[in-house]
Amino acid sequence: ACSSDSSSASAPSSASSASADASASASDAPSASGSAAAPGAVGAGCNPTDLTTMAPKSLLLATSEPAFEPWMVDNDPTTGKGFESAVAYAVAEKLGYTKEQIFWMRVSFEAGTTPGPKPFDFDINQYSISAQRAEAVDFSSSYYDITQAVITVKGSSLEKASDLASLKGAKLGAMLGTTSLDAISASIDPTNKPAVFDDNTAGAAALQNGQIDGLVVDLPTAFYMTGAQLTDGIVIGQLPPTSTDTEQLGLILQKDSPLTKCVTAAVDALRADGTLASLADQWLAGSGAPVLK
Amino acid sequence: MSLLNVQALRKTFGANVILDNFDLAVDSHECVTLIGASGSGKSTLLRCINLLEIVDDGQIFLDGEDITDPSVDADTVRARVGIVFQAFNLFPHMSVLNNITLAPRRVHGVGKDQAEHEAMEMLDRVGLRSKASARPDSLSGGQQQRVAIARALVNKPILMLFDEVTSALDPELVGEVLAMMKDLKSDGMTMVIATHEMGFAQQVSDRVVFLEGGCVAESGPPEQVLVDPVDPRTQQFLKRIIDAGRL
Amino acid sequence: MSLLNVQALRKTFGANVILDNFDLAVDSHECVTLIGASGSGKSTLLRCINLLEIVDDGQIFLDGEDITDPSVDADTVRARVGIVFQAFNLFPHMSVLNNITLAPRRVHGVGKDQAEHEAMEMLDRVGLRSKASARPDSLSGGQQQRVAIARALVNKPILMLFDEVTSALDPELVGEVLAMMKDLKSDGMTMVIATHEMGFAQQVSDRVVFLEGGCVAESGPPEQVLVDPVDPRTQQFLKRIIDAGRL
Amino acid sequence: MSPDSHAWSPSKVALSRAAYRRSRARRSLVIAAVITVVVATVTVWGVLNSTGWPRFQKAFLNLSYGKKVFPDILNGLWLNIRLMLLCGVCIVILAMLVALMRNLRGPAFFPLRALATIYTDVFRGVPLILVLLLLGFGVPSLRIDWLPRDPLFWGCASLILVYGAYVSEVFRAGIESVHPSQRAAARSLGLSHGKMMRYVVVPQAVRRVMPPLLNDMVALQKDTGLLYVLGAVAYDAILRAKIATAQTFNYTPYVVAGILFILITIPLTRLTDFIARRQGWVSGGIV
Amino acid sequence: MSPDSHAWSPSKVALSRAAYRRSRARRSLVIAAVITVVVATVTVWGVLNSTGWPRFQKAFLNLSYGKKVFPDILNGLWLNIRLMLLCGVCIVILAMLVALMRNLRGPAFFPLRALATIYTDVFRGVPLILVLLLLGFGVPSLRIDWLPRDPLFWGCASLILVYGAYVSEVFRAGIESVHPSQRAAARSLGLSHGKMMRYVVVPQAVRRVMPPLLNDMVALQKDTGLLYVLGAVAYDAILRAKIATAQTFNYTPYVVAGILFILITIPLTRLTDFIARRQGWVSGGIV
Ligand SMILES: Nc1ncnc2c1ncn2[C@@H]1O[C@H](COP(=O)(O)OP(=O)(O)OP(=O)(O)O)[C@@H](O)[C@H]1O
Ligand SMILES: Nc1ncnc2c1ncn2[C@@H]1O[C@H](COP(=O)(O)OP(=O)(O)OP(=O)(O)O)[C@@H](O)[C@H]1O
Ligand SMILES: [Mg+2]
Ligand SMILES: [Mg+2]
Repeated sequence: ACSSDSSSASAPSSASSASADASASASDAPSASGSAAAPGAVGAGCNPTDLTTMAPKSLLLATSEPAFEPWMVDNDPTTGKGFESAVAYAVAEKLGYTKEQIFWMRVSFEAGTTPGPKPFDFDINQYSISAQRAEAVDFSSSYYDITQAVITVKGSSLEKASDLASLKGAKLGAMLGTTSLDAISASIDPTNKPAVFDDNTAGAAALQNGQIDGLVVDLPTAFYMTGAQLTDGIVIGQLPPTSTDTEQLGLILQKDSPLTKCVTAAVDALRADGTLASLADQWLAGSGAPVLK
Repeated sequence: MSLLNVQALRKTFGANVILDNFDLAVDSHECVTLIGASGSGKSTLLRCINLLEIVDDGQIFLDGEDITDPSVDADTVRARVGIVFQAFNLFPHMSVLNNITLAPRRVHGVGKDQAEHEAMEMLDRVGLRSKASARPDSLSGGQQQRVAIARALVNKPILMLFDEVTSALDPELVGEVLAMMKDLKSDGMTMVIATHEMGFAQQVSDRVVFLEGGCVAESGPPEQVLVDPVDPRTQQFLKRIIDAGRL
Repeated sequence: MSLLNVQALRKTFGANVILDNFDLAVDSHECVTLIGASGSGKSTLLRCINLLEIVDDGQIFLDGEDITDPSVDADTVRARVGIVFQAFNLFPHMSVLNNITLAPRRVHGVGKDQAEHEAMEMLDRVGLRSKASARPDSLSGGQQQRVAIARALVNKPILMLFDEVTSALDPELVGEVLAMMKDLKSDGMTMVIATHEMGFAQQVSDRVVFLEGGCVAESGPPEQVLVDPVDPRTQQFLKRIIDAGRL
Repeated sequence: MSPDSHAWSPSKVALSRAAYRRSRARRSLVIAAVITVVVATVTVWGVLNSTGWPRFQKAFLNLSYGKKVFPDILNGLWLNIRLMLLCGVCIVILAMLVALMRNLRGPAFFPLRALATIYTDVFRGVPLILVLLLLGFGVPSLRIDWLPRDPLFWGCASLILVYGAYVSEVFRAGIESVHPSQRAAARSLGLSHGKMMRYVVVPQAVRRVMPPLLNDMVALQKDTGLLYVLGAVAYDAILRAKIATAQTFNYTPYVVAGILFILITIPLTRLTDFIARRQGWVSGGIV
Repeated sequence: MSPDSHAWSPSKVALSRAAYRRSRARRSLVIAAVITVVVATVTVWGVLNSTGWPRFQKAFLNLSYGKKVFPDILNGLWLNIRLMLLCGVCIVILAMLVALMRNLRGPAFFPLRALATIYTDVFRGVPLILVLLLLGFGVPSLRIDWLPRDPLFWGCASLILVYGAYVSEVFRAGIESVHPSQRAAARSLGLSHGKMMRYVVVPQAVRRVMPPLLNDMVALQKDTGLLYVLGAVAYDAILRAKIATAQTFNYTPYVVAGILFILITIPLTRLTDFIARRQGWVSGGIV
């Protein structure tokens, strides 16, 4: 049999770095620390003593490897920097956990989506909520409403594009496993089939090389990529919502997890007290892109 | 009682009937030579006796035991019957010495030292002591066949089958092998030899058997079969051989 | 002028000197037989003449041309020199017919029909017309060697090398092959034959050459070399052969 | 040999031997059948009664969802097959050339041998993904005008280069397994080195390495989908399964793709087995 | 044979032949060198002067970044190697068992042969990713208590099952390439089927299929990183390169990983070549 060696992110080492970094991040994320409430603030049974987590009185959170900005800064979820890292800490603190009780592990996209027992308490990795997906996993309520956007670079045929019609004949790309791919067919219905990438790094390379004309990503990523990653990147605009519902991001938990109720309550509480909005303002740059018609 | 008794043997390859109602009895200590045209089934008969082919019909008794009975342990039978093939069948990935010690060590459980000691003695007898550590592919044809003979003999079988063992040997070594086989005979070895060497057959064998049409056309002492054959097919066969200057 | 002229040939395998200062001249229409102990270098000499080995020193002239000159086109030389090997070297993935027609079609550019026609005639001569479409592996040893001879002869070479071609043949067919080679000789074919068949050597060859210690120990007409040898080593070699009942 | 017309009816002893052999075969079949049934029953029972079965079934064996995605995935499989054929032909040609280069003898051919060796070492050594990235993103990023930019082109080129290195090793093994006496026999007939290779050595070599060769073709067929990494619009069966699964978190599409892959692999396997056997050794008896 | 002490000095003609051959070899070396230099110069010049070169260099050949990530990737490579060794041993054992099962003769062994054939067909046919998902996620989702849940365990099991199918075909090809007369010779000495296989057939078979076997081991070494899909987070060289690249959008880490993979593949290749050659045919002359 195969010996276990690096089967999971080693908890002790991430624990030490988590505590060190978390104390630093407390001052960077005032909203998170400000929202820290008394244990069990979100309802009965929702406190570290009553919750059945992977390990007693601690919370094991998961995200992808690597994690991308602006969702996590520097591929390090333990800092509280980046929107999802901050949200995760806020949710945990809402449930009454201290930073020292929070541990991180890395899992693949697939590991978040399978029906089996999950080795983590919840996974935060820009998973969009849908009824079909909810048959396999539990979602918390939404921590962010997201829209899709089209980006390009200077010199591309889409440089001056300003409406959906001008995108129709373009070569577009999107990342596998995101709703960006669905958004392309729903809103644009292009004549060329869209290119599919494993991650947005590859999409960016193809865009920069002129192998595709435009890349569809979620809006926060669009701003991040055009700002930090692409040379001469341009956000063309947001795509209109694909259906009547807006697209929402949720935390993923094991199907029928006993934690779901409490986590949802915590997210609801964070939304209600404005924490989510202020974290979004802090980490996710400008939402002011035109909606394409 | 005969050591080897082949009764009403039939062997076919597809529609090709090679042996048909074939009978042969070989007594202990007897040396029988099989002669016959190319394709007459000499090799096939020897392979049947060594259980390398499944016979279609008939029986083969070795030491009174019906070895064609499917419940018989073929490996035990084969360990008691040595065979040397027409084509060289040395194991190319082993040294000459290991070729010879393989069966003693792995079948008969002889220790490494003793097996190698015996193998070296056997190599002495075939004049190849110096090639003990050589690879078979680096030997000349004659040398290879001598190793194959040594490998079979070291197994101390109760019956030895030789399938044209001298055909690739240079004449000066045929004498050595002949002497070795005569030794074997006086030790009480029973032998069945397929050969085209009529001189050899004449000198070493107690009986010559002429195969034709899938069964025995003529059988008798070499003086009779080779010199004064009764069957017209034997006469014709021998005439061609004498024409070829081989007798 | 000699058709084949081997001068001061030297051939080694590593530290093993096989041929050393070896001289041999073969005239047109002459048939020379090489005899000698196993490992004396008969096969090696034939391989050198057919340019299958690079010689260390000395020269080989074929029809006046130095074929050891590295600027000579080896394929043209080989197409004019036929060789039949000691071990069966038929191509196992081709039918017997394709084995024989390969060289005429691919080297000499003969058309398919004519090549097959000639091949069938050649198969007639070796008595294997019925095996034309058989796979070599399904032939008996003798049958395989006869196909190999047919394959070499169909190439119409100016010099034929035979490396113990009869050692695997059954005696009744040796006569046929002998007759075929006599035919070839009267057609003017020049032949060099390595053999252990002294009777064969006596009947077919104009000259017998005895190899020993890497060079020619004795050379002369078969009546002299085989019956009344001068060199003591030849005498000893022949004595052993006579003891073995082969002469 | 006796005339074929000679009527033969098996003797009693032959009949009893045949009966014994049949009974042994039957016994082993029965034992195997019993073991299979028992193991299968226990496994199936255990699985069906496990707590997770309903969810497993829903996630991996969702029949109605499988039916829904089936046409789409079949469509993707057609792309796998076309790409495999296209790349496969190029790979076999390239690999054979490289293997032949490595097989050249004599100092005069040292540069060619060295070239072939370096090629094999490099492209067998590096991960496919690196070749894909370097050729698919790296080369177009040089912006050399006359070079194609199409990711499909560079993706296929990467597959051909990488698989070519693997397959060339397979061919080399085959070529070296042909006994030197075959080469000597061919050359002695006057065949040039090239003709010897073409008519004598390569046909025997290829036949011997059929199974590992098929291995590489089967693997290739599944790897053709990787072209999407470059953003090539290659919606092969696996990518389609991946997309469908990502939408629904239901893994049935993968299972559908897997079954389809098995279904096209099996006839390929049987065919190459048949070819290899037809041209292989005549059976050497029963051992 | 003449005594070795016999002094031999090459004749004039031998010397001139040797000189001619040397000059031919030298000429071909010179031609090759010139062609190489010209092609290399033109290529390098073309690349260096392409508009995209500075960007290419920065993105793929960033020396200082390469140096920075080198220790991390080397560390990951160590995981690849350990996983390859661990799985490799299991794969070779499993594959050999399957190949031996497929090689059994006679109707009595039909069930075993069938089992082995089905195994090969299925696991060679399906994409590795499906096996990984089914075993790594599917089996644990059944919640059968006594089965391990460790994703690393199931990941290795998947690799072993899939590669085992490929390698068993490689072994089978090797076993079938051994001439039946070798089997006859071994059995006639009284060796049982098993001993024949062990001492005579398998050693010759393995030697002949060394290159395709090494192919699979090299491929395995690069595929061990796929365990990542299961969330086993095997931080192998490729995943580390991917992480580093995602952070900086610089592909140099992939190049570093590629070079490291080549560096460990080359000695492996030379070693197996050496083994295969040492036990192979004695060279049959110059053809
Ligand atoms: N495995 C096989 N499959 C089909 N036919 C075979 C097989 N083995 C042998 N034969 C055929 O059986 C016949 C007898 O062959 P066998 O080798 O027994 O003859 P032989 O008397 O030994 O001939 P030789 O003197 O040439 O060695 C031949 O016609 C041969 O073609
Ligand atoms: N490729 C090779 N490498 C090393 N040694 C070889 C090679 N080929 C032949 N030899 C050796 O050269 C010597 C001469 O071999 P050769 O085959 O020429 O002898 P021969 O006279 O034909 O013998 P035989 O009568 O047994 O066929 C032998 O000792 C043999 O071991
Ligand atoms: Mg025979
Ligand atoms: Mg010889």
